[in-house]
Amino acid sequence: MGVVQGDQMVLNIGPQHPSTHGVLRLQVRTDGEIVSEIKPYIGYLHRCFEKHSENVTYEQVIPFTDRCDYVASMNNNFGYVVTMEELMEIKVPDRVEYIRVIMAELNRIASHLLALGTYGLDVGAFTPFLYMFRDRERILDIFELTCGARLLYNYMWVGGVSHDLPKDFERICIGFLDYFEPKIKEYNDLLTHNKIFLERTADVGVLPPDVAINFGVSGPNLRGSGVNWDVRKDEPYSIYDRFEFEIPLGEGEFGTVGDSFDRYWVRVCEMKESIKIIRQAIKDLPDGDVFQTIPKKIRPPKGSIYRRTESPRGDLGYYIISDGSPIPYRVKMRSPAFTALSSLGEIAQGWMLSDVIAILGSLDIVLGEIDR
Amino acid sequence: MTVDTLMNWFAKLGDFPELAFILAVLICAVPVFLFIAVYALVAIYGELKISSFMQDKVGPMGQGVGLHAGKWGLLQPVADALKLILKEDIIPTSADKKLFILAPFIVFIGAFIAFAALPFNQNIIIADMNIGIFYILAVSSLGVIGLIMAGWSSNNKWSLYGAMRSAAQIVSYEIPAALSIIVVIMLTGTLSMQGIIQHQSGFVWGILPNWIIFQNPFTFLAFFIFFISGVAECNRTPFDIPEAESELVAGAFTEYSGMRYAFFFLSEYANMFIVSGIAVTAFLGGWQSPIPGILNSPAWGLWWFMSKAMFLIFVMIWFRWTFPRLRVDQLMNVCWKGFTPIAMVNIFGVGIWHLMLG
Amino acid sequence: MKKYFANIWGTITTLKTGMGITWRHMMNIKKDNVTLQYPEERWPRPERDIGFEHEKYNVIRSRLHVDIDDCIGCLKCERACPVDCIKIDTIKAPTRGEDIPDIRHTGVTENGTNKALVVSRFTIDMSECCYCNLCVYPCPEECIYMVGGPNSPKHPIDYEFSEFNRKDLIYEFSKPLTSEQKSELMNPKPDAKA
Amino acid sequence: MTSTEIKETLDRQFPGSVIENIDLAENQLELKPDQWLEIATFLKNEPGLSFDQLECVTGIDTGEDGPLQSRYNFHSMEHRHKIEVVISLDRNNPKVASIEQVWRVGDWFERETYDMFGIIYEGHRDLRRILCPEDWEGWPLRKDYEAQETYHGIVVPKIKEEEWE
Repeated sequence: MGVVQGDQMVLNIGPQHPSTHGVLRLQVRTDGEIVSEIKPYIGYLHRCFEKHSENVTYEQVIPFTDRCDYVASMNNNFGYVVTMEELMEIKVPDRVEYIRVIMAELNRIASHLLALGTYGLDVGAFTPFLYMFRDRERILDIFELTCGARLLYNYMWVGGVSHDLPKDFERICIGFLDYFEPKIKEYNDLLTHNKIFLERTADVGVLPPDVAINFGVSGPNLRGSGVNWDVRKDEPYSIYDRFEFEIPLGEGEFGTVGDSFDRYWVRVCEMKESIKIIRQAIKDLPDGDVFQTIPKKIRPPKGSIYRRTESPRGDLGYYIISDGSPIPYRVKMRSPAFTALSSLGEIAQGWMLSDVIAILGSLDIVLGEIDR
Repeated sequence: MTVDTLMNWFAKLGDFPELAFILAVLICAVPVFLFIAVYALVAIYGELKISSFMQDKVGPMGQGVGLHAGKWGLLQPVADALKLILKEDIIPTSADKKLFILAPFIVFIGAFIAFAALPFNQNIIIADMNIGIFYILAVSSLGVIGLIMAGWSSNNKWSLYGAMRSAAQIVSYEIPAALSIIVVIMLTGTLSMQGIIQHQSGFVWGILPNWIIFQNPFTFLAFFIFFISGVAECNRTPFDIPEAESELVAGAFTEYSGMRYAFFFLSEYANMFIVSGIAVTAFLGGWQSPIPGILNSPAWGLWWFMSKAMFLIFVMIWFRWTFPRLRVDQLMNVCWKGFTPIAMVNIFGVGIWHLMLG
Repeated sequence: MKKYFANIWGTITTLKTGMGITWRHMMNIKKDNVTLQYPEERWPRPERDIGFEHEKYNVIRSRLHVDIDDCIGCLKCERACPVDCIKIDTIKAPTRGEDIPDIRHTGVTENGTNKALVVSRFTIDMSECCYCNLCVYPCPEECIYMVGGPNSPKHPIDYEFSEFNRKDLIYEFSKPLTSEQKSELMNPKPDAKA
Repeated sequence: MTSTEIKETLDRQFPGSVIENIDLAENQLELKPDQWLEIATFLKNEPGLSFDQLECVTGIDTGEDGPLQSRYNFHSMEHRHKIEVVISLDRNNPKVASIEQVWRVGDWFERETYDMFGIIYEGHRDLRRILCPEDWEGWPLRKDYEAQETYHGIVVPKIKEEEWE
């Protein structure tokens, strides 16, 4: 008499699946509903960003960075131009810095709205998703007003920005913030504090802090595990050291520190902090010419640089090597979602199939950035 | 319009009982089928509109027939139905063909024959059996077999997952539902649907209609347990794990398309109506008017029954567009650790209440 | 036991709050509705008071437009394009800054530059364009720019420029030249030179 | 700790492992590939260094006949200092020890570098291509890379054709 043994089944989630957030394939070994092993397969959206960059000039790389993390294009542009300016030792005017911070933080809100909305969708709540998209549209309207594009902006340039702010930008932006701030409470009532949602997320997919650091997880995912690390605070770039804001950390309010709920909750709190930053930035917005420091020809000196910035998904690093020509020798993008996804196999092991979807959603991956 | 009346009428014409029976059943079946079809269109339209309103949009709209979906999008469900009928019917090569074809019909039959015992008003009930409510509970779980057949025969892992989940779910949630119905049977002392409704005439507590839900606090609880278990039996959010689209693509229906999928769709809505129908009959006074004594003619009875049922269907739709989905084990927890013990205690509670105060 | 009932109570209250929110939204749909019936109603484009004259400069990026009369064929936009969707061919004009009425070529741009080249081909493949706006800035004559939105006199409904055929998305901006005209330009007759 | 101090610590612990290279910036140090795994473990576990986060692994092709480089960016959450390690490898036989088991994030980073540059990380438990298909030929980010003609019968486009038609 042997022990009754269940057969294990190999299940392919994706590449076409409603909740893989793009084209991702998860090879899942399941025992009934329990998942015993997960192997992510990526590369379905590989567009050779790094190879492309070696064949175009420095300013032409910016439209390609847009398309890496298409949900937070402004932050991608920001990271690239900050790195380039450090390499070329350009000091941009204050107005440009303020505009960039406002745009980056607006885009952080937009990106988090998408992340939270799709997370609600992953656990089955449809309506919050549409509410959040409704508000995200308003942010995209602001971007359209500013630079004419809604999704892929190519707004920040090395040494400046492509368009100055429209005349009544401040009024519109403050109007949006006043509209948006109470909405966060509505989302919380509708989704966050919903008992079913708490049951689905609290204590699910716990990512302990040391594992998170070891896996290079960054951004809200890392802070959800309770590690106080935010590039904006700890390695301030641009003018983030001028603003007062807090770094929300996961506290394990309803379960263990580092569970899916904490990662979700950190994002909700970060939206509030972003609102704070935008309000301060709009208050201090100086006058000035935004085009004056844009170099005629971008020809950085020979050398290499690695710089990371805080994108909505985490530490977005650019490794740029210049050989003195107008074409980059090598551009490497260290994408935060890439490392976050690599940890999925570790944290989602032993959970149920439904939890795997919930954990994947809580990591907030964007496949465009993972595959580049 | 009961089968019995028809058979008696046929008996007057001549002595052919078997043929009379078949004819009577057929004559009853056609209107029921038409009713389900029309009701499904209305329910789909309602679902589209209600969900849209809840999500800050207006749903299907149009500026008149021929443009888009007609006035207020009224033609949208018709277009949906047409699309489903005209779509190519795909049977996967590796599917078990016979079971694959059979499954949607079994699911539909399970929902369809349950309509036989639903009392739409004082007269319209196809068969007023003396075990009516028991019959409905029995046949409405027939659909599980069809779902498992669908999941198994599709030869698709997602379908299998969905089928297994839905089987476990439906079988489990039968228990609290049945336990809550026992409360009703205890109070009314009959299994006949019309008998249960007739028991609920008059007043209770002075002002409230004598519906079972208002008779004592335990029956009030029993109604909610029954209704939520019913929602679970219909596989609707927050209990829609069998077809959880973000996890299992479409569960047991993944491989179905066209007409066969339409049958699953139809039976889902039919099931919703049955659950609402039982809840209305057993707890909300069926075709009784909310103000006892007035507006109690058969025509008003139909109106009351339908409006009560439609309200419960609206609540189901409301649930669906508000809540996230439960996980499989949590679903079972809710059933076995939440509903079943409470429903058990409920039976005692109702019994004691009835003895002490009734 | 207490926890058990607290759990049930928490479930009921939080679910009730959620249902209240959807109910409120359903009831206030007239006020809250954010969608428009697309072909009948159009989304009002954001007001873009950016300090320029709207007719001349429009920030919205919907489609590229070239004022071919102003183009001097300097190829700067072609070089700036990261996806190589602009293709320009030029032929040396017989005389710098002189009109050639046969092919409707104007010799002087709006800015007063004398054109040395005839642009025989100026093609933009909008299906490849990535709307990055990089070609707009290097142009010395400001003749290539993005248009769109209701302010645009050139393409009033620009966000709807869908086509049935992919080839229709290849825009040709240069004045059409027959092959004879082309060869005539390339091999100018002696008397034209004089 | 400043990068010079880190350099000195490493030189003390592993004599002769640090290569002087004037081309590199201040926070970069070049190491010999021989003892890399030991050095990496030391970098992580030494309390004074405690580089617990591997930020980035990238490969660089230094040109025609130059070596391939594998570069690592480390960061310490505890001390908030960072260092970049450069390891030059022979172009024809690029092999270096894998640090995948020291920093788990190295798993995918090394796979990516392998995918793009063909640097073989010895000791990596699952060294496969990650972004390109598994049967893709060549190492795309090397400077002498030429794309294959066809892939499963699909023509790999190289230079865009002049005419669209």
